Amino acid sequence: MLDKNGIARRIAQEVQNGQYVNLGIGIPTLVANHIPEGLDVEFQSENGILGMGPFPIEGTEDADLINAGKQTITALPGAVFFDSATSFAMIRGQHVQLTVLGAMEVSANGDIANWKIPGKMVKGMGGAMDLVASAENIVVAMMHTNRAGESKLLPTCSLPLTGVGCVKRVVTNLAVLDIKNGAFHLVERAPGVTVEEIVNATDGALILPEVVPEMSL
Amino acid sequence: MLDKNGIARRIAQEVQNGQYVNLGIGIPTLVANHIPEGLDVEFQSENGILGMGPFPIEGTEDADLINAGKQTITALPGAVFFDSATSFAMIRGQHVQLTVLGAMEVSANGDIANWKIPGKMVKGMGGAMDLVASAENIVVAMMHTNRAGESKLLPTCSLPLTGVGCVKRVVTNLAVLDIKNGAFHLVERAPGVTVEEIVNATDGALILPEVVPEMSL
Amino acid sequence: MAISKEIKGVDEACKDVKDGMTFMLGGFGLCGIPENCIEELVRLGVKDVTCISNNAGVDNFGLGKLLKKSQIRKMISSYVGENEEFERQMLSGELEVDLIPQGSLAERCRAGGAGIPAFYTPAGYGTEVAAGKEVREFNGKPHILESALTADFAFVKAWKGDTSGNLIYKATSRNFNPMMAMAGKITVAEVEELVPLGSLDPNEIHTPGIFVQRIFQGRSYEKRIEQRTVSQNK
Amino acid sequence: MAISKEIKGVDEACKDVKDGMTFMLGGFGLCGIPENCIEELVRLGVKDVTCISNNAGVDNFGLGKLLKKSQIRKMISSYVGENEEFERQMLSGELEVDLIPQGSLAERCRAGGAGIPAFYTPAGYGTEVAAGKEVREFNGKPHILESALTADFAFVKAWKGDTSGNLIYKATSRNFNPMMAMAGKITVAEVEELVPLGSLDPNEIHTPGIFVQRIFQGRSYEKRIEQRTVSQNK
Repeated sequence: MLDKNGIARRIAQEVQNGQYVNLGIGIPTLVANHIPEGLDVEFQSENGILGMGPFPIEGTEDADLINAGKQTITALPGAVFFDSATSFAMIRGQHVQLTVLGAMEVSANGDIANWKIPGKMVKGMGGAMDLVASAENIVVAMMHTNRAGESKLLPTCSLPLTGVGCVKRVVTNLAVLDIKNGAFHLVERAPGVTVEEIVNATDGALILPEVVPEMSL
Repeated sequence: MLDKNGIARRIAQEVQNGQYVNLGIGIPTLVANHIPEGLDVEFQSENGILGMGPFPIEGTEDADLINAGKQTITALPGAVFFDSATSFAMIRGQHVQLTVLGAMEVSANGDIANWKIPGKMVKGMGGAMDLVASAENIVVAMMHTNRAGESKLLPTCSLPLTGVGCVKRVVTNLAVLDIKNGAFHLVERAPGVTVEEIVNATDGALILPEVVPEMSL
Repeated sequence: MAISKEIKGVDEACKDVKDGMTFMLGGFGLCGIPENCIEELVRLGVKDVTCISNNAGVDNFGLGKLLKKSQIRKMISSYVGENEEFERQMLSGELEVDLIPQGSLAERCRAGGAGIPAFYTPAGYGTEVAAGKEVREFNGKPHILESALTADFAFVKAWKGDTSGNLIYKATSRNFNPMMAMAGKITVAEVEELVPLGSLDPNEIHTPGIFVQRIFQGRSYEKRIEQRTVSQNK
Repeated sequence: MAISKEIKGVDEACKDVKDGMTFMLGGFGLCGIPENCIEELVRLGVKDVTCISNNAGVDNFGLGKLLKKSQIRKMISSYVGENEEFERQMLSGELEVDLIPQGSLAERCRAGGAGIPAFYTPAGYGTEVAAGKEVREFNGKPHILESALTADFAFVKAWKGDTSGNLIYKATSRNFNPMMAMAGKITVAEVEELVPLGSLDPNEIHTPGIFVQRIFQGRSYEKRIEQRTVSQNK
């Protein structure tokens, strides 16, 4: 079973050379720490930077330089700042090639819910609706089950949707799954996790291949 | 009767303190030379400058600094350069308060034609269609008649339109006329021009006031 | 001569604000927010206002200050976490909230400033956001029609500005400020440094002065950091 | 590491251009046009192309060179005066021409790059431009629906650029270049000066490198002036 950093490490393998990538808040942010040396990748943060670097050395934080999670960051050589309309022009216009974001629920037809629990939690969608409606390549990073132990991979989402039919791949603490033809397709299992555990933790339709390789991390 | 510079001088009186003004190619360009000292006015050229100054001193021309008429210009202190989308955001969004442009024909209901003579001359509309569709305040600068001596102030335009019902005021070599309620309203006559000359040169409905003052230039 | 927008200070900047008006406020989180104008709006006690702002500040800073005094009737935002008082007012129904996707919010403000009354976007199709909105397919993909946003006042914060209202923002404090500057009937810019006409390179200006009606040099910027994250010195 | 877009020169820049493709070309008049790429397109002899460009050059420079060799099947422009060969080809029917308002052209390119498939504008209502287009009233004023433009290749010209494709334009040579850079499937940027990564201030960049796929330093810029107008030294 993976921890959050393990999920991030596995997702880092999805990133290809030359890609512009948007990482959501939470686990996705950790992906940046696991990009292999030598891979040319630029991170976009939708509040207005391309070429986002690591957190600043203590004492050099700049209140005017943050990421979409409101964290202080740095700018790498070649970075550029821009306004929010330009930022979402990049996203909506599909110039950002890979989006990694968290979810509360994902359905077997690729719907995603991650912005609202009616009557209880209403933080808002931020840029998530633009991202999922636009990106060609959307990977969800999340725990396979919620705190109550219930599956977050469902036949249909019960929470208000963020986007429809948009998620292509889900990476959880238990597995890598692709979404196609209205079902989850098990691709890899996390180290030490059995197929049975994954089956038990997945409520949506799940297609199993003959052999389920373990992730190589 | 006014010459082109006279028309420009009369139109300069329309310009108010604190206004952003777009001047079209031809006679309108001359208006800039007649703005009274002490009036704070900024000229926008739709190819991408606000705060346009006079032509450069010989030897200092810059191929990268031109106006919408492709003439070399200068930038005044406080000037700003921008792209074409931003330029027309200023125009369409009605941030430019006064537009002065030339015309081949103007009709009594405020239609304007200035971009095409079918089968003969097709230069294109450039920014004129955006300007006339957007500006609150549109003044046409033109000769009252064409080279064949025919009126350019018509019941309806015969040439393809640039915009409909948009012209508020016309300043010609003979007169100043307002357009309202489907008619030209004579406001002033040019020095030495009789009302009869204006009536004879105007084909569209023309309303005459009891007294027609001569322009004070 | 260039048109001057310089005013004396924040009191003149907020002149003519009235109860029930719609305001836009620049900033993302607490980054790039018009601190001086927000303080003044709190001081003026203007009520029943609609605020268009990506976020709603935190409990004791930024728009949170207006919320705390119940001056806001309606918020139009994309993300409102990090603010308990906001959540309380919203869930209790005291505060009307219109949550819209961040990119649509940015584009709707730009459209308002650019004379584009409406445009199509794929964002929000199939979600609550699309409720009551026209859906149309382009290139086989469903889009929804979004309309322009404008405001009686837009309050923006820039790094440098000149007396004719030209603005330059710093780093990611730019965010929503340029589009909101375009969309205000009256746009008020507060800047960290107000410089004389001609001091800014005309090639480096982010917001042309034509969009700004009032400009002043703000004071005592706190520029609070929401999430102070640091790396260890290697 | 930042993603490099640097290529060796204009031949590599124009690799894969094919007959029948749609090109966008930046510039207003002869100001800010991609001179090197135009020369190369002439040399390659690519045919039956559609060119989206505000103007069509003059008889012996800029796009006029492609026109003269009858390489262009269709022009999408806003103003095409100053070019007799253009007028001849258009009036004779050899050249298909779509004339659209300058602001709509700029906004349609931006929309193409920004994933906005269509938007409403008042420009052109009641004219030939509105023929066949949806008309809708907003705030009591009729608007027409305009669609996004994209291109197989966008050729833009900047003043400075870095190896990751970030661009800075000079003065009014910016014009259509930024929007076209956004709207090209492959965007080729030729720059007067190609600088190393990190040399440009991230706050001063006009076109973020994400929109650019190929960049090279152009040669022998002529930068011809169309209307040389001067003041007398007082």
